[in-house]
Amino acid sequence: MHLGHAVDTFAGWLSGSPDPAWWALGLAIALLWIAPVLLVVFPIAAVGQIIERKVAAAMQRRIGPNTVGLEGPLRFLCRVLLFFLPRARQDRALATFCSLPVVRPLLHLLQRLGLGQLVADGVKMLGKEDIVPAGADGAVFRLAPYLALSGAFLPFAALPFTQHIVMLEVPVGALYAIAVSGVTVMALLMAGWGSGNKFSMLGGMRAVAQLISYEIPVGLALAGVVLWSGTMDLHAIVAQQYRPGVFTLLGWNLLQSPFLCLLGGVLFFAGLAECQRTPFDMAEAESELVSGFNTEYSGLRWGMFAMAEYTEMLLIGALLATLFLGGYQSPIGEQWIVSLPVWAETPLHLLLFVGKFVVSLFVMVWIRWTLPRFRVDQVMRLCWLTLVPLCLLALLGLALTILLAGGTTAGDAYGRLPARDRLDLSLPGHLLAWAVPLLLGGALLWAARRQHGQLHPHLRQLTGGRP
Amino acid sequence: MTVEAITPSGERMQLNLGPQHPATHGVLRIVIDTDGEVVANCTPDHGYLHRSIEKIGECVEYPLFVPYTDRVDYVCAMNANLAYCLAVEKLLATDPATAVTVPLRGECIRVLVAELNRISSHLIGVGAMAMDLGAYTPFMHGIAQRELVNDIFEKLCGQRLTYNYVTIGGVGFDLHPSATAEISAFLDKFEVEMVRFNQLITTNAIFRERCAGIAPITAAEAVAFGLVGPNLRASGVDWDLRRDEPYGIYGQLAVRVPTGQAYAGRHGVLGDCYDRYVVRLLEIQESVRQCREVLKILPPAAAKANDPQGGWQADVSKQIRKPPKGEVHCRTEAPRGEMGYYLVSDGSKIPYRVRVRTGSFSAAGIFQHVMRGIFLADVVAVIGSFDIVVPEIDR
Amino acid sequence: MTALLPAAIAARVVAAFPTVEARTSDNGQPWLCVPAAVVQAAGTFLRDQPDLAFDSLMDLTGYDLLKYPASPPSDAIAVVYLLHSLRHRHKVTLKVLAARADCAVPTAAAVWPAAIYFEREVWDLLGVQFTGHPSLHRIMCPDDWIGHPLRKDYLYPSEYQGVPHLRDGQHFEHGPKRAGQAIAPATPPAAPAPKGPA
Amino acid sequence: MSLDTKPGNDPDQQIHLTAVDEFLAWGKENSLFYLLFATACCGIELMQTGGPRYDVDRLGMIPRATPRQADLMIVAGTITHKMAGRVRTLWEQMTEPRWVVSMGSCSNSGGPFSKWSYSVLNGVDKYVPVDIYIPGCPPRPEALIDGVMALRERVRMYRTFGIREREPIVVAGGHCDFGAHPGKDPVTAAKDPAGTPTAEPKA
Repeated sequence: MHLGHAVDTFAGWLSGSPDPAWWALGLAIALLWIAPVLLVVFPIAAVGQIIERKVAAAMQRRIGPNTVGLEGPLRFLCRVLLFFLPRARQDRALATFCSLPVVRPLLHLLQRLGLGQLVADGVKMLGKEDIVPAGADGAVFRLAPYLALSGAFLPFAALPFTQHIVMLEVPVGALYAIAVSGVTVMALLMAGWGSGNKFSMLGGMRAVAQLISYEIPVGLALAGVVLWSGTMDLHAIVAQQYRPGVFTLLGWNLLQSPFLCLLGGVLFFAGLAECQRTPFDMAEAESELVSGFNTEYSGLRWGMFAMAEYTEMLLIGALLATLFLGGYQSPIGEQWIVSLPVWAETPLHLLLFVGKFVVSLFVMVWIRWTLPRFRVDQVMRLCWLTLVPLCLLALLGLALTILLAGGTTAGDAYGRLPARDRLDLSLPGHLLAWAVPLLLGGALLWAARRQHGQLHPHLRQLTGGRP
Repeated sequence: MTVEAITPSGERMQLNLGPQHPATHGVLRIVIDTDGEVVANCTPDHGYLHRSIEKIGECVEYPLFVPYTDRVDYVCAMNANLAYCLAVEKLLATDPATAVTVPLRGECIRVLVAELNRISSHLIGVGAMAMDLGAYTPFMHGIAQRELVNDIFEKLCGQRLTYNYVTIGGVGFDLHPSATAEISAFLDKFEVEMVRFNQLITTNAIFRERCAGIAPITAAEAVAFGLVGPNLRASGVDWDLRRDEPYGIYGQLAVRVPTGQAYAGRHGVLGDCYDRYVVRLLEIQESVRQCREVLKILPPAAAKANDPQGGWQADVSKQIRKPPKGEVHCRTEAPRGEMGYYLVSDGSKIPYRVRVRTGSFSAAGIFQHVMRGIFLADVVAVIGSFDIVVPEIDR
Repeated sequence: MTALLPAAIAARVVAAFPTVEARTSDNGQPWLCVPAAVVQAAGTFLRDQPDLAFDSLMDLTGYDLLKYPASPPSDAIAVVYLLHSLRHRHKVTLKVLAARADCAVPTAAAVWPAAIYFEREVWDLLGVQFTGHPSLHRIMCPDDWIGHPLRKDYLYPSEYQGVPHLRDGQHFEHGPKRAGQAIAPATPPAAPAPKGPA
Repeated sequence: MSLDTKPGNDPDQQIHLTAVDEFLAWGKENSLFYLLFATACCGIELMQTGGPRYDVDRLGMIPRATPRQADLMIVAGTITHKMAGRVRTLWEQMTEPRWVVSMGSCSNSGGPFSKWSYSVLNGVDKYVPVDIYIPGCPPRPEALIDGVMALRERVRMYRTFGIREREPIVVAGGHCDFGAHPGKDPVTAAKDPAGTPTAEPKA
């Protein structure tokens, strides 16, 4: 049962007849169907900007936004709701409301967490002058932010938030997600070209080069999971990662095979490059290109680009969770959750899924504020000379593992029976499947470290002995 | 691969880096001919912060020019004051009648504040280079340490950035009683912080990759283009004015001079961006050691300011009104290299000509020679590695 | 690595270039008065001789002798070369007294590349034309600046591109009458002071 | 939440805003992105103000590199005649609700260089209309934050939909008139001299 049934029943209930009228259907779609994106992803992407500033401040021994409370919006609501009272009385009413025992600490907490700052930034962007530079290509300049936002939100349609909440139940969910997220490439190029400014043009060209080349590793990482689970339907992939017993964690794809573990890492870093986060953010490199492709954007259009960037980060986190970290399943005690009734199980699963991609958002922010950024040729070399070969190696390893474990018998149509069910590896088999790749990888890493990691003796003196 | 082959002149465009740009450390403008990624040629454009300090030198009496020397290099104002005051004392010393002897405690305080300011100046230089390459956190940690140095200087002379503290004949005020304890406490805490700073950025693989082998400068080129200070020592030239032409009490201190040795490992070349970066970090360690040494030989304070042993400021009011006629050239080791003053006096109490030669000026002179055929992203790394301060170039 | 005394250096240079004259300044600092024609040859000589090896140009600057109280008062512009040898650790000062009318000095950029920027500054602030300089144009003042500020007879501009230099008609009442800072007569503003960059 | 009067804010200037104006003004006041425009010594103090100890990020102020996304231009440092045209261009490229804070005596009135320097512009208000003057050379970070607090007074009275007046107020109290400086009235003075499309911010 997925949201589509819920929308039909709700529309039918609204219009009173099994065949719902057009307005009832529209209202149902507006309320129910886009709920996962509108009520879950959009606010978290907005809060993401404050998470970034607070985490950055914490890492830089600063405090971050904490003085902006919510008195502005509250005063506005008070003016609107209590319109019949004079202003002085309205202010006094607001003051009493704010000093209620529960409300006061809550407002104080929200202020300290920076929620007020989030609202203030949004409100300021509303009032900002929205200009299109004279030399710019108007239509392209105006359309770019909307394309960037759509490219970031569309893939969420196929991702299962919980067993019942998914917007688009398609058998090829994985392929759909990757295909649709290609729109942002075009949006960045349009922004770069549309701004009519040399710095934006450079930023746009760099963004296109980077995004296109990093879609290959993301695609290959996805192909690895599809090869392993035998299907592209995200629901089936998540369902397969369930393993009865206390630690459902062991069923996750990430821990099934070292090659899948490698593909998970590649997906995360290639995902970082997809949303131009440091160390891959030369497209909007602050210090070189002033602000890259969004140099000319101001006000709400720039806000849309920022929202698209954070939604893209959440998308990468969601893809990683769905494909490798067991989607909405909890690491421990999934048995108990599955046995709960639907109205209790769904919020728990939703919370787990959201928790996973908020953790990945935090890791991305953490990486952004520690690492410097790559140069353009280093990014390309990293993609084509390291990530893609690693992905191919992992795919080869996965195929060998499945073959050695007798996964596919002659004449057996591929994909009917997921490889994992046919994989009855005994203990020595599992050891072999893990030991050989780990040894191989360890040797590779040790050789690379010996060649690259040579620190000059004086540097040890600087870093107190530990590199 | 000649530059012409990489970017045929037909496809080039002119790009303006500055005068207001996050990476140009102030108002320096560089016009870059590039095809988008590789820089074919760059012509720096200076003068946006030309405040005519040398002309003011001809309008203002000797002691009144000291606040303007702060503004020649505001990141290390103490060293700038010291350079000018030493030059005037050397001018007065050419005529035995007007010679000035600075009390020993004054000399020790001068070296102490100069080395402390060198630490805070290198912190900005090193932090800004990391920020230009995208790492914001090290810059913030550097600024946090700088605040502690500012506190010490503020208690000493009331100002945080432009101190007007070193005067002709000594220093303006004596150390406050708790100064030595505070400074040694700061030095101990600071060394732990620097280890964490280096672990965060210096040995970071991406940072090393971005700086290794970029714009290497050979020793001969460095000397020919007049590079000085850390930029010169990074090319392997073992030359430091504090050791080779000692002034003040530097003769009594054991000055160790770190030089560049291709620190970046595999891709590293002698005299590249990474060497200049690491030489500054090693110099910070040297400065900490020298501060501790000075704290050990600091004589106790005497009642009178011009007491030869414990005093801090000799009385120069008579000599400074009738300086000897003639000229003098005196140079000191500022954090950005040799800061040399060429004073011409016509016997009146106002100098006839004050000429300041600074390290950043020659560093800017080598930009055009160095930035051929490198990437656009590396232009930012090269500017950061020279640690230029714009008023030093424009004066 | 033997540091020569200034007298020995002067003797070597005078021996090689008879037109060079060894002098000392009023407070006893020795310097060599080099005629403009010989500057490049003397420079290469000082740099290439193994026992002299003046490879480092410490500073190249200049000053206007107009108001300097010398016995035969001269209005020349002195261009000063401060040289230093890293190998032998000894110094020498060369001066070229360029006539005020058409002060032209051959460039030293070929001998020491550091001189490129120094000479551009001396041209900008003192108006000494360095013949043969790769790109001699102003380095400090804007390109359309009038006059050379460090000359002793330089008058301060009353406005730049229509914007008055001083604040609201203020003038240098007790300002720097010293060193010739009298203010140039303000050009009558034909149009109302146009704003912003020309 | 009465508007406590600060120097330069005489009581009869209290104006009543509509609820929406008040709400938008609250948003602008609490999220002033300042343009990264550090020319000289005050620039270092500006960095220290953004640093860990004083941290203007607490007040919602983050530095932006491009004038398009900045609401507030803090002119930190000396403006010479050669640079003045660029300051004007940057100000024109900023998007509308924009304010200018002149930090340090160099940009207020030429500071230590006002009398003897031939190349320093005596006061940036000859080129751009200044809202807040902060004295000091360089002013302490606390003075800069106090100046920003005074600016927030003015931002709080910003009418998004009504007519707007601009009157410079000096943080140190007392309204001192700086004489008829051409930069005072933005509307008449702000004709675009070059008239060229601002295709490329000369940033």
